[in-house]
Amino acid sequence: MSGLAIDDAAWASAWRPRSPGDKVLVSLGLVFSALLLPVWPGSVLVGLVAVGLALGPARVPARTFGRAVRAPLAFIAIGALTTVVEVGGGGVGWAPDAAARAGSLVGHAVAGSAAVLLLATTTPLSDLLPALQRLRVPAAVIEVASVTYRMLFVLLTSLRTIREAQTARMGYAGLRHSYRSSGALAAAVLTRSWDRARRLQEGLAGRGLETGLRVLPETLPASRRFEAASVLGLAALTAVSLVVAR
Amino acid sequence: MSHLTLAGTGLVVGYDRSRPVLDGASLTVAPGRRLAVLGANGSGKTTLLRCLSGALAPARGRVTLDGAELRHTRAGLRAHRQAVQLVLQDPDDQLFSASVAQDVSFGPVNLELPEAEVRARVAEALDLLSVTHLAGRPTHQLSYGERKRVAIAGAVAMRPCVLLLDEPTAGLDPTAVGEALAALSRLQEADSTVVMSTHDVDLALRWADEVAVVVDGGVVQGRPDVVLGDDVLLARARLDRPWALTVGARLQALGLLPGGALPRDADALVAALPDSPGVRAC
Amino acid sequence: MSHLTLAGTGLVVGYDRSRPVLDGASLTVAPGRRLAVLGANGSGKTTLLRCLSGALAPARGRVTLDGAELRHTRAGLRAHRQAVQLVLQDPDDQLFSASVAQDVSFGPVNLELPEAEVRARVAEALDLLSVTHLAGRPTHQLSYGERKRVAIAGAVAMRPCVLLLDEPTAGLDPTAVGEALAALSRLQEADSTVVMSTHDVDLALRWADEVAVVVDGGVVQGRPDVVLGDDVLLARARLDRPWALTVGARLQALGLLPGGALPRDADALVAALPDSPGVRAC
Amino acid sequence: MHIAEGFLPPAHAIGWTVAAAPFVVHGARCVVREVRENPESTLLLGAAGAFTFVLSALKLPSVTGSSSHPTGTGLGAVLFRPPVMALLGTIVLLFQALLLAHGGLTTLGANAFSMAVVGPWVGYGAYRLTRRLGGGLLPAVFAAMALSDLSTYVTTALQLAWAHPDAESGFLGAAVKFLGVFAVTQVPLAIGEGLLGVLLFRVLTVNARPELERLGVL
Repeated sequence: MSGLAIDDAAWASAWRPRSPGDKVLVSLGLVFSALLLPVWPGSVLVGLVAVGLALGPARVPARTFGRAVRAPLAFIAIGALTTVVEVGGGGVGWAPDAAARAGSLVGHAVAGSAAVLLLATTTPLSDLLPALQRLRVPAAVIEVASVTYRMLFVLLTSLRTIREAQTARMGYAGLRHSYRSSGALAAAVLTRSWDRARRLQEGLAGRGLETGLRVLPETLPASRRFEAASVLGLAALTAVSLVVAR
Repeated sequence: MSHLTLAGTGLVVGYDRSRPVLDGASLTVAPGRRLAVLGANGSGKTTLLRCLSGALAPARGRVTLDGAELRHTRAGLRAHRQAVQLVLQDPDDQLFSASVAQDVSFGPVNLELPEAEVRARVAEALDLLSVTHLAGRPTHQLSYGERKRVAIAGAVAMRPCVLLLDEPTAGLDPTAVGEALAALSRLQEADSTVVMSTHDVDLALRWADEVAVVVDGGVVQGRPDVVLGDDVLLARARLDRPWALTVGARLQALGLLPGGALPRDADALVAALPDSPGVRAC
Repeated sequence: MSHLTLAGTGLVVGYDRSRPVLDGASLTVAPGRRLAVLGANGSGKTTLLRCLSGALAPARGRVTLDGAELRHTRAGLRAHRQAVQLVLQDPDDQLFSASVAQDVSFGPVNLELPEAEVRARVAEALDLLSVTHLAGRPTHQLSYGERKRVAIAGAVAMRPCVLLLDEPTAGLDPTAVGEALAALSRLQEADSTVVMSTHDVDLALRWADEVAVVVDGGVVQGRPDVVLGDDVLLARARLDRPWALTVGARLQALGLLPGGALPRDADALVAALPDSPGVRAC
Repeated sequence: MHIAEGFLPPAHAIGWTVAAAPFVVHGARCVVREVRENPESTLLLGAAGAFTFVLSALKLPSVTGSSSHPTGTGLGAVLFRPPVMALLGTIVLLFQALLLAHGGLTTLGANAFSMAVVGPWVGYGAYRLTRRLGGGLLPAVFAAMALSDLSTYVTTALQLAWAHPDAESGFLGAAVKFLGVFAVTQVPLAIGEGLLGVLLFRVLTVNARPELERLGVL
């Protein structure tokens, strides 16, 4: 496997054959709902729906999703805590509405992160990048990003293997050695990236690189039913949130 | 795909170094015949293939396709590449796309073919290399052997008359080597001429109709059993004599194998041995 | 360098995937013996070596050095790495310093050895691998075969009791393979136990005192001519039968080779054949 | 340090996107022009993007015990110039959001502003200034990498303070809080990243001279 759990999940997801546009619709709809709707019950509902869709119909492994959700949690916790600690003339203390403010911030952030993850764990980046053309992102930029996507796995493998080789020869025993090894590792991966680019250029020349990196677009047809269900679901979620919040 | 004769004549490459990599190398790729290009690491095998493919312009000498000389102009190279394709040793040097099918489509799309034709060629190439089941898989999840076959499919989708492969079996286990050779046979049946470079003399003897040994900047071309039985040449080329020739020659001298061409692999040799000793000893 | 017995028992790796890579693999590396680990691509050869070297902690099972179990703690790994070194297949993954001598010194310097001792170890390692003449050269200017030998020198400078090599001959031409094998023999004479992984069955038969075939997540260990003559096992492991066993067995049946162990390579086989047919046929 | 999804109020998310957009669009124009002239530079730029992404998987040991990831944008700015880094940095941030769950989509603009715009420009400025003042390559690289990391962190802290001002002491109080909280990890990291740069360039000047010359660094 590639070693990036979210990417592995995206390729294996039951939603992989769905049109990226459809998945962007439901995920971004949820992201905006998480941001705009009142935290109770809006964010809670968004979080539940995102997790439910990912683990249910999209069949993303719960372990992968759980681990991925944990990544931003440290930032969210420290950030929220910092916000509600008050620094005033009287020293440090809790803000008067600490619980509510922290709850709101954590709610929006966790729900939003879960909604982004729904997209990330069901849609490989390489499906998403061509869709950026509709946002008038130039083809050259999309091609650069696509090469980035392909090449990062090659370089990630190099990074891990070289680090393992360094570790075997005690490269990370002690702080000073660790820094020296990290510097050498970064330099090795950087020169490797240049070498890769040069060799890829040679490798592709025979198939006509001079006209750019055009390939046959993959057609993942949109589903009207899926889109209608997404819009209706998002509308219902909004309605419920607004009614309950009032 | 018509059959064309690809040839390099008096190729000189790397003249600014003290010793040129190729120094007057000549090679003829006869249509429909299996040619193995042999040589030690650094002998210039890859350089020779790159010259023949048009990827590298030799300092001197010429590359011809049915007598017509390759010109290193945009149009000249474009025409040449439609007839001759080179597959590099490391598949990661050729796979730039995350999706297998898209990577294979790169060449046909650049030929400005209509979409239906591109799809047909991709499907055909994936089928010839037996990798149709990988079409939807991301490149970075494939094994080394799978990536090698997909890289070959990318070249095959250009429907070349001559397919040049640099070490297509390097790093593959015996079963994967067998699968790769079977795929090359299918390509031949689909009317491509296949040339592979290797330093595995046993494989070359078994597979090739003809071998070309790259040595001291030149090329010695001929029948596998003759060229690979020439110990002086092999020593100069830093290659070993195939075991089948060593053992076969001895068994022939003992009268245990019939005269003429020696068996090329273990199974053929065992099959050619008499049922009991001394039968052919006369 | 004292001789220690390295062993893995009941190793399980990759439990969260549908099929584990290793599923109860056990292997004993006897001191001073040449062990070849055989297996198809993706069979788990490399994973096994990584477990034995301590680079990978198995989900279950244990790795022992003279009976003492390897603990994946800082101190445990430190001690293990001084005794066991793994050389990876791609030399470029191991060469990260500017010059050859600098790269080989990486391990000894990290061991905080005095400078004179570091110098001595570097000189010794370069000498054992016959690459002393390359000491001052930048690593990226070396040929593939040279890079492979320098990468081995880097591990040798750690003075390991057991040296594990992943495919040390892959990608090398016959002469370079010969040089690599000669270097491994010198290491053995310098009291290191050498283990190599390969999928070249002919090489394994020729070189090893003992072979271990990685198949279906387990390991079958034994005498080369016995294990590599087991056609059922070889088919399961996606390996070929060495030609010398196929041809040798037939010649033995014909009475042309003496009974007992079969010759392991072409020269030995030719030498063992009678001067005229039928001599041993009785 | 990336601002997580949902952590910025909508107005701020939009505001920072608008603020970062001109820089990213300018970077995209440079890239489009470059690619039109040399189609193969797509591969070099993609490799640079991949390297920047992979660098964030490099764990830097820190004196405080915790380990952190370098941003790598200072290095990118020295090698590929800030306009290109504005685009590559944004691509990398998008990748980090979708492949690693670091950062977010509505916070992409704010993160791009701090990491792909402020960091590279400050780093590049520090690099040019050090070299003009007669500093050698290595001090200049140290300054570029340490200061681009530091300025990214300061910008992020200020963005957070602006979005979530302290109830009593307002923006300033919040700024002090956020700068203080994240200083624990970010200041050692900035120094660490500077050191990493020096060690990296020491190897590069031997192993990759031609590339550095081509990029105009040597």
